Amino acid sequence: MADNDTTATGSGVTRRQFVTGVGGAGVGLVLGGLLVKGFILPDHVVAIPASEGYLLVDRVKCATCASCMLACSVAHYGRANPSLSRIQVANDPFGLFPNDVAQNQCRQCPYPPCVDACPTGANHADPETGVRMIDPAKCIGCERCVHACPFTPSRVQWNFEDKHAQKCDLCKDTPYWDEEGGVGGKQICVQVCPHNAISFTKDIPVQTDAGYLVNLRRDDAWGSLGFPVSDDGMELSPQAAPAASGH
Amino acid sequence: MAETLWFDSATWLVWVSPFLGVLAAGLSRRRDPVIEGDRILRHDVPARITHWTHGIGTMFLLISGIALGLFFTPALVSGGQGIWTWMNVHFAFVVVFLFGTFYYGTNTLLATKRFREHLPTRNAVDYTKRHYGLLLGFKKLTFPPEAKYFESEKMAYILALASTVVIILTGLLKVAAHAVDIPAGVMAVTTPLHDIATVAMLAFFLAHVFFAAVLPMSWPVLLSMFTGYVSKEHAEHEHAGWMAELEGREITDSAG
Amino acid sequence: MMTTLTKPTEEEARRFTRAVDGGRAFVGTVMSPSAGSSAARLLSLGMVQQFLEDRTIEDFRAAGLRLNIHYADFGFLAQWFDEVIGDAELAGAISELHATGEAFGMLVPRVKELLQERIDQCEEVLEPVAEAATT
Amino acid sequence: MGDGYAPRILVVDLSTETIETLDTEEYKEWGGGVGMGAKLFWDLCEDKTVGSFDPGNVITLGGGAFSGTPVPSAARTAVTGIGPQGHPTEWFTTSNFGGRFSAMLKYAGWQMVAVKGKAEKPVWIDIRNDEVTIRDASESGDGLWGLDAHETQRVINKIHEADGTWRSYGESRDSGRTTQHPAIVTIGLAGENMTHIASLTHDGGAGAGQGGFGGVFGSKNLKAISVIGTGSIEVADAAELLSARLWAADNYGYQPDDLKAFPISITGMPFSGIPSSGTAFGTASRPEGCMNCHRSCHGVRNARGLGNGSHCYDTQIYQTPEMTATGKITIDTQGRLADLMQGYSINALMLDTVGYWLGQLHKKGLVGPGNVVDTDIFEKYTFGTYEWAAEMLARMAEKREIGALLAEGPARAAEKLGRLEEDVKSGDLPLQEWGWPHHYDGRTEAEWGLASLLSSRDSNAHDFNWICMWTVTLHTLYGAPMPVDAAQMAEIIGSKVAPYNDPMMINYSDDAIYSESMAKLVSWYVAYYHYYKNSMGLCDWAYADFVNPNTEDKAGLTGIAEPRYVKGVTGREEPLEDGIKRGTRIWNLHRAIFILQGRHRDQEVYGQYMYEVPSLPVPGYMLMSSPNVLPVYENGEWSYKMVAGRVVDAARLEEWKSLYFEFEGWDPATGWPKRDTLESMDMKFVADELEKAGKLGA
Repeated sequence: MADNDTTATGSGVTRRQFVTGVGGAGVGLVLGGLLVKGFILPDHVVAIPASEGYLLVDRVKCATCASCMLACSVAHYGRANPSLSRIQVANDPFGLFPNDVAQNQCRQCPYPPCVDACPTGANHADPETGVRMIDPAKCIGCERCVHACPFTPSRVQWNFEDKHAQKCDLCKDTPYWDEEGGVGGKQICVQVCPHNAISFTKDIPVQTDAGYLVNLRRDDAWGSLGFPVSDDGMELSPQAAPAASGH
Repeated sequence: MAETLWFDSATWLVWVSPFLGVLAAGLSRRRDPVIEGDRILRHDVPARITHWTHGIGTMFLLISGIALGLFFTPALVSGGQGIWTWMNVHFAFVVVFLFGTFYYGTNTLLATKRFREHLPTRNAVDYTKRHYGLLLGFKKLTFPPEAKYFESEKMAYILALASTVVIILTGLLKVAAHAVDIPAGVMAVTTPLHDIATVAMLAFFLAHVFFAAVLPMSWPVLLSMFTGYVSKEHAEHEHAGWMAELEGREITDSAG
Repeated sequence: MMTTLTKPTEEEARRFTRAVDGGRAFVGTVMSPSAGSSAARLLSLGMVQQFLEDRTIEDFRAAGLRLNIHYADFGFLAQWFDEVIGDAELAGAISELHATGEAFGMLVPRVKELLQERIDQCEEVLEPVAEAATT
Repeated sequence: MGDGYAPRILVVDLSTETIETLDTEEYKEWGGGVGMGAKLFWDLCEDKTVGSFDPGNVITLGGGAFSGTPVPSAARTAVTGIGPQGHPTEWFTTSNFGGRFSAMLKYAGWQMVAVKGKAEKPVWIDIRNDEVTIRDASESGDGLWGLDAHETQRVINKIHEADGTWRSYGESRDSGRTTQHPAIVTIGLAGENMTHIASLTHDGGAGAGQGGFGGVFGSKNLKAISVIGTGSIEVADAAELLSARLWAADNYGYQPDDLKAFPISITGMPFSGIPSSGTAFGTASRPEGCMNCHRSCHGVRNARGLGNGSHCYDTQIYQTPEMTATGKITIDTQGRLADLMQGYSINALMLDTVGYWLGQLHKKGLVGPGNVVDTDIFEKYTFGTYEWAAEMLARMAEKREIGALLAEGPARAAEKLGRLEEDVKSGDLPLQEWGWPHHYDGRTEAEWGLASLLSSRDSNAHDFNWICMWTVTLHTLYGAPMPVDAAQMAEIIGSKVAPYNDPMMINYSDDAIYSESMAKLVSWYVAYYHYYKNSMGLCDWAYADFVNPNTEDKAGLTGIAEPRYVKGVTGREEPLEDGIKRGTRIWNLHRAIFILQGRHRDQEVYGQYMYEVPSLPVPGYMLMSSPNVLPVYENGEWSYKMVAGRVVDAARLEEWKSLYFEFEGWDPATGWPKRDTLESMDMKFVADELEKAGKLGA
């Protein structure tokens, strides 16, 4: 018998008995807890509060200049990179007006699949403003939120340089921009757009393209340029990422 | 099941696994090394189980962890399915690793002697110099009377121990983050720590595999990790100190 | 503007509306912000009338950089009508406008009107002749 | 800390099909664009006297520190190399185009790309971040050779599977991803066939026309360079940069939704200029901006084939013939021709120039089958119609019939016909300098002409042109109140042209254009566009901004904005006069290259018509004229005056050249820089090289 640990502790229990007890109790506790959670407690439903802010875009007015994209990445990271922008303007250089452009902004969905998909709470609704945003420190890089976004291209991006998911936070967290952002503040894309083709609203838009794609052309200014101020007669296809016109 | 993450759906396994390890230790009966004719029992069954569950767990955790690595390498896997698969691999071996490691840890608690024999002694520097100096061809050196574990192994053990502790603590925090809201500031420290510990672990792991499995001189010991036994002849040559101990005599150092 | 030009004879009408050869063309200037200036060779009364565009500064603002100025020096234009086309009366009328010293853009509609009037007169004179020729 | 630069410079040797990289650090002092380009050319082109189509020619493309950052209106890509358009010598020259290329190149990690040598068979360069592949462009490969410039880009887009959704470049989760299309610069038939009139085409309607670099691509068997980048450009002071961007747009730009805030007159106003019209040629169109530009001067039409993306001279290449023939200008003709021209990659000025010239010769009875100009195009098609122009473009691109001659460029074509001297003298073929077609008028806008004459191309920088000429002329012709009077304009501009700060610099009077104030103006003008625009990346359509209708004192942002951008992007404190010094240094390097190519002051004379034909219309004359009204200081006061009608005084021009050469520290006898001058600019290496060639200024 090689086991030399038979020393009784003060209470008369050997160390071996003690660890056996701890192990057994631990297993029991975890399994028991699982049972309780699975069968006795009701499924917990977490209501995610609505975002208090939204971006609206007018892709007829968009100049496709990508100013919003560069400003977005610079404001958040101090680096210019369209790939790190949370708004993605995709245009087909050989497309035809007005369906050559898509301004792919995050919609701050009322039932956000990206938040649901996050296993660690990194992708969450801001407790103060409801803005769906990502805490990079909590992100484990599983990309579930990136894939959960129902829109194409995904409004949640994998930031492959800093290794975390990212999405529009309405500029709540812009360490490289002096202005106050977020719901009560400014958004760099709205500020920088030369055509005012992006706007911010606190009202929940209608949950279709029509709610998020709006007409931001004011008659007096844009009409004087001979620009179509009404969408009537314009054959606007549903907002989709334009392909390279390969025909 | 494209997006199923076991870390998420089967988190409980991570919690139960250490306790299983503890429980197993409590239920195990250990045997000390003993000379049986021309062979010596070096590793009893629990030792072999803990070694391989811990070791294989570590290997796959390193592979999957490095593939997924957040901070120290570009991820080797592509996005989406690739990540989920590797995360699940990581999960599976977390369970294996934790079982093995806690099994071992508890064993050690139960027999502190086993722990002590892993710790370097004041001979560490001298023995290691002689041991590897000789291997490198410095003929005038004499082989030191190493104990059950070489002094060099013992030093590496400290590194392994430290990195394992950090990896487990940070890893458990990372798992906990799947269930409870852990402050971002904590996670901002946790994840890089986990990664740094991984680098240390990797260094140990590679060195260990090299010295314990690649070098031909270590093959008898490697074999003993499967069979439990080494030949007496081998022990006398490589582990003179250990033999002396097993035979109950004074350790004699030819250089001393 | 009231009619100021005398009705031409059939022979005059033909002369006034004819196209001259390239060497005797009136040279108008197209001023483009991006392309710089280039010359437009105008061979006839009708072409001059078409070339001149009634624009305001507002039009240029709205068009951005894409709208060009179609410029003709009215002093030279008068000279051209007189010496090349042989329409001294029209030349005189243009000279008179030019002499007011008003800005080019202000004069364009009035010169165009004048030219149109001459074109209409000539057509009026030549139409019955043309009809007679075809019947 | 970043400084706005991409880390490496890509050198592709097509002869050996090898890739080499240089460290951008070594070249940063040149800003980028034509500065870095000239230095790269200096370093990489072994024999600078070779012809443009020689494999030894080196062509560079790229932007500057500003490119691809939020600096407003900084999307240009500069091209340098020996260009086939120059006449009689194919000078080292520059060209540039807008769009996305220089930005994308930087996102891929490359500040510039230089191409040397000649591929054995047609190739294209596919740059995907740091992965650079020389791919087969021929039938056996990707089949790009023979395609028009637009189709080429569509095929490459397909190869990249660019569809506006996320796609990855690499296998790893952390490989770069993008939704953007690759930025492609390519050539059509005119380039492939090595004409002297070929442009480089990018996207729908961006292109580098002047210089003829399309033919250089063709001579290297290079069909296209495509680049996709997913990396970041780190700037030094992001907050300052964003703040400068918003400050500039809010205070100096147009206010997109407030008509009242639109400038009184935009045409002459650089930074504040409003977007292109929403109805180009009567069809709805999108005002489209280059990468990160606030100006939006391109246009995307709602029907294919109508010059999508074209916006500039390219939509006006045939206006006067159409006007003359039909009395109107239509999108059907102009838009379709713009597309054709971009597709063939033909320099926009060429159809215009050649059309006018042939039209003149035709009237003189010199054109027809078997005639001096041996062609049947006037027999088969009517000049002024779409068909005539489309056929002419095809013949030039394919070097077919008369096209073979015209593809040499108007100067060489006229020379071959023995008509160069006569037709330039009469103005039938108005080539102002170096075989470059007349653009803006050096007789009136002296700095434009002089800078062109002393460099190797039409200077094409509208700084003073927009304000001093366009704004003033437009307001004069249309009787609108001037935004500023002449004295105010002189004061504002004087305050902005550091280090000279001399209001007299914009005195365009008959005498002043031969004075030292004009030497200062030319020197400042050249330095500004060589550095801030063509090297750092600012667009000529927005800078320099001297007079701005949106400010109380009507002073524009130039002088304040540039240093802010430099600070924000590079972190460097660099007041405007220091930037001007950098520009002068680049200018000296360019000058040295011309000199190695054989330049001497004696060659620096205008086309003869500039000395003989007054710049005002006189019946019977062709004049390339316009009623230019400019600021003058005469009899002790400033006024706006129509200065049209004057010719260049040859003797005074020569005196002025001497004065200018002295001003720049060049030898007045030759126009060659002196050692002292070069060494004071830390360009001993240039002085040594010039001395070796026996061409150092005495």
